[in-house]
Amino acid sequence: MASSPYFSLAVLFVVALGFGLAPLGLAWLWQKVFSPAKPNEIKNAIYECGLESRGDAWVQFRSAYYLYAIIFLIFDVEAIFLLPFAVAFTGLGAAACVSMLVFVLLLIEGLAWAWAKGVLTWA
Amino acid sequence: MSPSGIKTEKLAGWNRPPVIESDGEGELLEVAMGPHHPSTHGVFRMDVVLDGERVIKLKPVFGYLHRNHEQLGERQSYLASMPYTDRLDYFCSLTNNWAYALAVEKLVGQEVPERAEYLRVILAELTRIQNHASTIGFLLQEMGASGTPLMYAFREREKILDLFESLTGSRMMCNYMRFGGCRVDASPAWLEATRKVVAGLPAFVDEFERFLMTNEILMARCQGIGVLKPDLAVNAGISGPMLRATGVNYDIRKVDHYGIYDRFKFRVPLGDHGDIYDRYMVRMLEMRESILILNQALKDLPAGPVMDPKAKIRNFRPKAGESYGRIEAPKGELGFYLISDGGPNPYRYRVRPPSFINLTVLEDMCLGSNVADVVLIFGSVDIVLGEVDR
Amino acid sequence: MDFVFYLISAFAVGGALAAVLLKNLVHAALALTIAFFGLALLFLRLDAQFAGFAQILVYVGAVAILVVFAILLTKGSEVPKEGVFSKSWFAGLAISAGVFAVLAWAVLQAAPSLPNETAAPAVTVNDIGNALMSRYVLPLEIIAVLLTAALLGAVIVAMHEKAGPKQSAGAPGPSLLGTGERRNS
Amino acid sequence: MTPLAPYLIVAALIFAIGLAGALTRRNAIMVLIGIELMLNAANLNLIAFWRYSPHPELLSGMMFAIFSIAVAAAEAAVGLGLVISIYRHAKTTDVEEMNRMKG
Amino acid sequence: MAVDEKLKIELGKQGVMVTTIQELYNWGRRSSIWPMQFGLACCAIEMIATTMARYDLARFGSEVFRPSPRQADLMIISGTVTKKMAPQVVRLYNQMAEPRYVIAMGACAISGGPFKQGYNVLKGIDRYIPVDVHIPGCPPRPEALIQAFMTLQKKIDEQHLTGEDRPRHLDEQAPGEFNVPEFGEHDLEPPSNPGTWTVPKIIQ
Amino acid sequence: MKSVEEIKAAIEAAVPGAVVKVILNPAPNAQHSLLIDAPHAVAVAEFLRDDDELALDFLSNVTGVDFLDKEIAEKVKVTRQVPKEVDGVQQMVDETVEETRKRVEPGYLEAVYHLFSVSKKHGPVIIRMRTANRTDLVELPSLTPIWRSAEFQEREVFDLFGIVFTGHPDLRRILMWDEFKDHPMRRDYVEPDDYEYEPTAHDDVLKRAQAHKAKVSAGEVSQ
Amino acid sequence: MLGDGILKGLAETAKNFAGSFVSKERMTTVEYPEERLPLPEAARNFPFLVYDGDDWEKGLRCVACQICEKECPPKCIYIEKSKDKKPDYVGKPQIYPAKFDIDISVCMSCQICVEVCPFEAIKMNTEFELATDDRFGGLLLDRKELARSNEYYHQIHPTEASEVDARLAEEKAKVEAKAKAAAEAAAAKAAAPPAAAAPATPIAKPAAPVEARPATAAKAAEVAKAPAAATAPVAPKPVPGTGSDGAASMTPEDKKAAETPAKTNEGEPKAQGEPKE
Amino acid sequence: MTERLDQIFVVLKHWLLGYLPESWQTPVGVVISVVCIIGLYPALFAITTVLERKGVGRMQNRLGPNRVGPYGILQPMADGIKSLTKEDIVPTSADAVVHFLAPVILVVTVFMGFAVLPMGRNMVLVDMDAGLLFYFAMGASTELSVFMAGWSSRNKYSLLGAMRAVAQMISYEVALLLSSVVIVMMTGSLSLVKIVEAQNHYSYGFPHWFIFTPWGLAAFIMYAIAGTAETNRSPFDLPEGESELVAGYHTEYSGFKFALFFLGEYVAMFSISGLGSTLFLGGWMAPFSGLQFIPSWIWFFGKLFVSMCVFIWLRGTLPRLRQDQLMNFAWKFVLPMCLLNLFVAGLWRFMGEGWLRWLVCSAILILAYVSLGREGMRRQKFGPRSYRYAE
Repeated sequence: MASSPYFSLAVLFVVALGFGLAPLGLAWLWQKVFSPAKPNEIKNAIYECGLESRGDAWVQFRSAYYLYAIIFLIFDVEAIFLLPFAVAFTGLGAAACVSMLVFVLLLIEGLAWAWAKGVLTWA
Repeated sequence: MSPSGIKTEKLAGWNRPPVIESDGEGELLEVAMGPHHPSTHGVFRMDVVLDGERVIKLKPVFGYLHRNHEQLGERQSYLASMPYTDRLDYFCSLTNNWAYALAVEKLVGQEVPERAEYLRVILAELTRIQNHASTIGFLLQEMGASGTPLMYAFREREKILDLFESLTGSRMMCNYMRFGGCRVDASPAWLEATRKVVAGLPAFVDEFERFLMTNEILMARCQGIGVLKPDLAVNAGISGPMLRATGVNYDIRKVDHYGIYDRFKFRVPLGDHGDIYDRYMVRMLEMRESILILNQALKDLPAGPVMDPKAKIRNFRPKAGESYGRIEAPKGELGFYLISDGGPNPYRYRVRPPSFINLTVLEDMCLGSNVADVVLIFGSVDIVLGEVDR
Repeated sequence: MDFVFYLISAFAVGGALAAVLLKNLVHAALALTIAFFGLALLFLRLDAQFAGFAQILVYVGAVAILVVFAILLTKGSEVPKEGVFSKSWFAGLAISAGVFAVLAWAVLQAAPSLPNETAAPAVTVNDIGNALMSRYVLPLEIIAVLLTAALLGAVIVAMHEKAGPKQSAGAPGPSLLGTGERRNS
Repeated sequence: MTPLAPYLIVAALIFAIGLAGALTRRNAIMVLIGIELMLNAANLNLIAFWRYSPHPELLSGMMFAIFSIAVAAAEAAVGLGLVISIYRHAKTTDVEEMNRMKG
Repeated sequence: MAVDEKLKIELGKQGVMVTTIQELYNWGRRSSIWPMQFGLACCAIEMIATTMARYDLARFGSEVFRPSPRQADLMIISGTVTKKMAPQVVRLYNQMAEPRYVIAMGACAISGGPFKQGYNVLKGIDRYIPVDVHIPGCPPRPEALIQAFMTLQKKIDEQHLTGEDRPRHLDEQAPGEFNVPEFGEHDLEPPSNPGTWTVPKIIQ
Repeated sequence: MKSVEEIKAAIEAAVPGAVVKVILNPAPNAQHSLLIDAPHAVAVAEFLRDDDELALDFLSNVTGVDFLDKEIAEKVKVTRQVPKEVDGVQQMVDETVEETRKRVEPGYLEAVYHLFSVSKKHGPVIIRMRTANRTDLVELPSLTPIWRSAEFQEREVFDLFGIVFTGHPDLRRILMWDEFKDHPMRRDYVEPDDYEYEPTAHDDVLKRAQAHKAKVSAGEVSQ
Repeated sequence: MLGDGILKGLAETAKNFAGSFVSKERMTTVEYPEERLPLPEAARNFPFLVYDGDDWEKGLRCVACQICEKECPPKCIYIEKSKDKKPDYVGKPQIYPAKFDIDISVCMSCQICVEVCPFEAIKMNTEFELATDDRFGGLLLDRKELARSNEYYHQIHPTEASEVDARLAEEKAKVEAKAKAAAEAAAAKAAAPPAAAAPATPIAKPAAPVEARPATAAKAAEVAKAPAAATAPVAPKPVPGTGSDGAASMTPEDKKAAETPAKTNEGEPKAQGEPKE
Repeated sequence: MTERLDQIFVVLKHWLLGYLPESWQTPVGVVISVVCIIGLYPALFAITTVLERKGVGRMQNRLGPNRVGPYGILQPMADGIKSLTKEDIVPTSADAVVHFLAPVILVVTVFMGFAVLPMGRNMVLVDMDAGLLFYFAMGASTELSVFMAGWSSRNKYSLLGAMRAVAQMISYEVALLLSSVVIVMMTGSLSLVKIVEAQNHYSYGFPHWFIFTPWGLAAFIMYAIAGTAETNRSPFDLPEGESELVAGYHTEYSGFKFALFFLGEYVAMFSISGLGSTLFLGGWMAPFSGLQFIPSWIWFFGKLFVSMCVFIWLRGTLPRLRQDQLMNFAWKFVLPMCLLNLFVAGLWRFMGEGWLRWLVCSAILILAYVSLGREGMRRQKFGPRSYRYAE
């Protein structure tokens, strides 16, 4: 079990988590022991250039973000297929490569369509 | 007094900022930029309504540095206002001094000795160079260049400030000019130092140009952004490099021939697009012209007194009357309007601040552009809050 | 050994539960990523390394982002006042409980016949690549078509037609800098 | 080494949770989240069956899972796109209200 | 770590542990003063000049001008605080995380300076928030700002971690919030923070 | 460039009914100005801007000026009947007496506009407008529709002097905060009592200091 | 091509980076507390009071004429006149400042006080390291803190100080010549009380009948001669004497101005009733 | 001897483990390696911040920090102590839990990437078959933490900054992935160790790094651009673009939470640089066969150092792009170039050995670069201008 790569990853995860939490804990301890936190209304208000914050920040965003996210998702998924192909690439024949070419071209076509449609233009 | 009950008439359409409509997608976000904001040059504030990242409404808010300059000017003697003018546009105290001195000289018909005129030109042009360099530095800072251009600009500015200090005694608040001349004379050593600094300036401008001019990011961010049309610019009273960047040939040094500017050969660079890049480039080219003027002025500087012996400094009581004197300050037309009732204090003391009036079109330039551009457009106007709010 | 499995399972199931139960949508989405992450760990435990990492890449990296964007786009950060569960929540709960009961029963019934231990398969990415390029080349192309179609479809659906209702900044509203706006402090 | 059954139980549990979420939540995005959970539970089943199958080297279950991930991603993109589109018109993500508006 | 001998002896009474922590704490604080990116008027230009190549405040580790008050330690009030700006300044100060320091740079920030006779000028920011170091000058030279920095560092060095004379931010009883004045019809309300500021009684 | 009188004539020719008065400036620079009447101001301004010869397209400066009510003491000769004993008889007799009469000449607020021409490169032409008094009729027409540069400057004049510019698109306070009630640049503005300890108290500062002290001792203010 | 402008910029920073190790031109930092740039002679920060000789109190050139106080734009100078007199540098009995405060937390370093001073008594200091945490204690400078010797003045502004010294010497010579002439005339007339122009021969005279504080009282013993005027509590015209014969450096305006404030100040309420709260 | 030096850390670890019982050796070995990684990179972070501040200072004609400790090297320690003892502010309206978790998750995900990076010969925590995929899977998770930070603060600047950051990161993530796929195509493995070893030959003393091929160079440039954007560094530092968004997504963070973001950013830089040098610059290989006597880990960290210097250099020089330009650049320049590069790589393999493939591949790439660049400049409508003067 210890020789499994996942064990190393788990240890790394735990230690990294500890690395993140330990100073925060230490800072918390410092606040408890020496430097009392003094939260108050103004301090804990939202910073807005020295003014009182007005209006909620959680507003409805524009769909531009979403469109990019869609294309990103599609390309991410593409990468899932592209990577095994790339690994096997050295041993593959031309036919397999052509089929991958078709795969990629189909997606490029989607990208080109989106480009032409103006999806890739930031609002 | 409340402005209620005032009927608002429909205004001529073309000189109003356009109304930008949201496309209804996403919610509008009202963001205050300033008074404490890293890129508003101090305490300026813009209330911005964003549609996504596009600005669809922008209201400048002033007054966070309103220091009652005009009222102080009316309560104090003519002389006592001179150091206050230093604090108007605190980058260019010497040109402020000059504008005020000019207005008072106009009020009383005071002559200025030739050597003093030359010194004024030298100092004003040095001021212009350091102002333009810093402005460009700040503009680049706002563009996110982590201070390097600003550092180079300030490196040069420090050299010029050293000159100011060794002549006038102070780095920024020079309080140097007087009605009828200048306070102290420049020593030969000072002139020598000035010549040396001026000789080094072209190399600095070259470096600046190499560093920035063809940078693709700079061009992409500045060109075609914040376009100002010449007719609107004139109608809105825009002056200085900002006006010239729209292609309008109006330089008060050439128009009014105040001081002794008609003795020097220099050209007025003009832009054609009126965008940020033009404003930036006009300043860049003006620095070169200023160096030309400096070289000529330093060559021709005559000997003589720097103060008209007949000039009165204290107990100065101009006869009743009024005068408007203006000069081409680095930021635009800087004017002083004085009304004298014969007393020791001006009855009315008014500053025509170029920065303030140049902001009139801020909204027009910003509407419809990206919020990141607002910062740049604002930076390219080149304002100093001390002058905007007075 | 089982301890790890139970830990991961608890992680995944807890994440899923939280994703379904949490009132705040963004919290739910974040809990969802925890569930995805837990599932990915289960994949890893099942020696499906590639699938596990692919799960993290696609779900934690992309789908979760998509979900939170969708939440922000529909102003879903706030907890609605009228409650988050539908009026017929009881029926839904009953149905899903039933489904679970049936499935669990089936599994438990079949449990003795299910394999307990098999040798860990040595599958490399290279094998997956080869399989993909040989046996599964047709599905691959179909997936490409599907993805492209999804791209087109999703973009068309989500894209904003310009003919939407106009909302002018000058329109009367509580704030947004209408004239007469007073805001100094 | 954990036997197959617990995986299946976990998958069933997550599936049921997803189903419950999809059926009880009002928000359309939450419904989609439930569906995603269900699909993932199915994926877990696929992988588990593959792992315990007599011929894992054939990769059937694994490939299915990978394809399933792709399909689920596409589903999420389109589904959420639909939600956004509906929201834009109806200004709501509430499934019940959407139902009402239909009639 | 320029803690003088006397201080060390005094610290000795508090125990070695606390002393070490205190030295480390003070050293950390004094060596890493991040000012807030905050300029008001003329002095702001000299403040910028201080960070520029000639004077280079970075040598003291203080070039990290943070735009957000949350991450800043030092507020350099560089210039005239007008009445219109005062509430914002106080609010920003309130929004800074402890420990926080204030340098009043230049005549205007200390007392209104040349503009103190004006109707819109606050006569010294110490009416509302406690000021650690005052720098006179109009504007002070960059060197003066650096010197003020060193004065502040010295001040930090001498602060005790525990005990009666510990600085304000370590004291639970000391106020952590300062009233933000409101705009009145003629003047700010209130015209000063009574807890922070009293007119000094100077016998002539 | 035309002289002030010529401009006056041109205006009167172009804008019927406009009343224009030349105000001479005794200073050596001889920047005379034109006092125009409020009702025709916009028309006059439009003429000044659009006239081909003047082409005053550039409004440089807008200023408010406050002239206080003036108390004028003048000696008037008054004839009145005074009872007088003339020849032992009480009689009303006309008598001329010199009497000092006080008359209050109402003050006014003035808006001054400095115009230049960018196209013709001449200027300044100064126009001014006056309000009728300082208290109730402090309205002037806004010239913002003609010159955009007046937008902020007129707001400033409104803020500091209290001249209400009718027709201004967005007349709000610009420099002071919105809750502020006074117009601080008016010459009769009373400053708030925000006395600060000053070792240098002089003159009016000292007076204010003393007033403040009195107030504090009376318990009206806290510090 | 896309990117060459960026490369040019990179080259420029690289040049500066490399140059900073070799060239002074490129490494402009002056490490302030250890290294300092010499201040230019004209540099100014806050005013100080010049005194001649060794005793700051005796040697103060200031005669409390209050011109600077009046002309100071931000009004940061506060002067209280003495009620007695002491001889000035030419030996003329003069009023001196019983109190001379400058609030440098207000001062705007404009140098107008120096310009208007007819007595070369106030000059600009170059000292700038004045940061303090004590606003009133540290920044309100009184007479003693303001006083600096003429040598110090020579040190910081050598050229200007020499000019001033020359001017003063000239003036003094003139005054002495005049006094000499007067003395001679007096001697000719004979049996007259010693002339006022003999600073070296102080006549011990009890302090003027004023409620002087200890310092003043102690000093008052030294305050010499001053025939009749010293008895008057406040000199009605402190300036004209000097003003009329110290002509060399003063324009007529200066002289007139030197008179006016003195007059105006007489009418003003005495600033002693300073409110303290 | 060189062998020894090269393996000094490995040998050291085994020597240490030798004192432990058999069953403990593996787990403790893992823990030691992990602790080394997590101790090392924050230390490097500390050094880098000083280097950056001093380096940028030098570019700006000034000295930079030099007072705290000798030559200012203790500066980061002071900053750390200061941050640790600084008050921690959580705004009232913020989402406290998410606000707390965001920096922790960022740090964790950033560190996870190092698991698969070989830092020297035999110096890798896990050599996984799907190593590169793991790396990207972890990289993808950082976006979520940035979003969490911005959203939970409930501050307008934060949220805008976070949305920008996420949009930017997802855009460049695609480019990052696709530019490294080329390398995988050539090496036939996702294992980073194998990728390094695939570059382990020299001809005439020069190494066979992938950067020395047309497709490799193109991929490297695209990788460098995408990597810079992925770590939010100048000129792509918009999310923290303080000129308009104050401090971006960490506006509301104070104390050590902010320091963790700061640390996360730098460690991500190391990680991206490390991966970059592994993929394109031969990882821990020496640049010349004659220099192989120098230990491998020195080469790896040397390459890391050089790439950090480049990051710093860029930061000291360039202004930042605008959001739309940045997105356009990602989708309309970098992504097409990456996709094209896939074909070029395929072509490279099928054209066989010989100079022709060099010529064709380079020609295609240069042509594409120039035309895409031109097209971009034309679309953005910018270019040099000339100016007129009035006398």
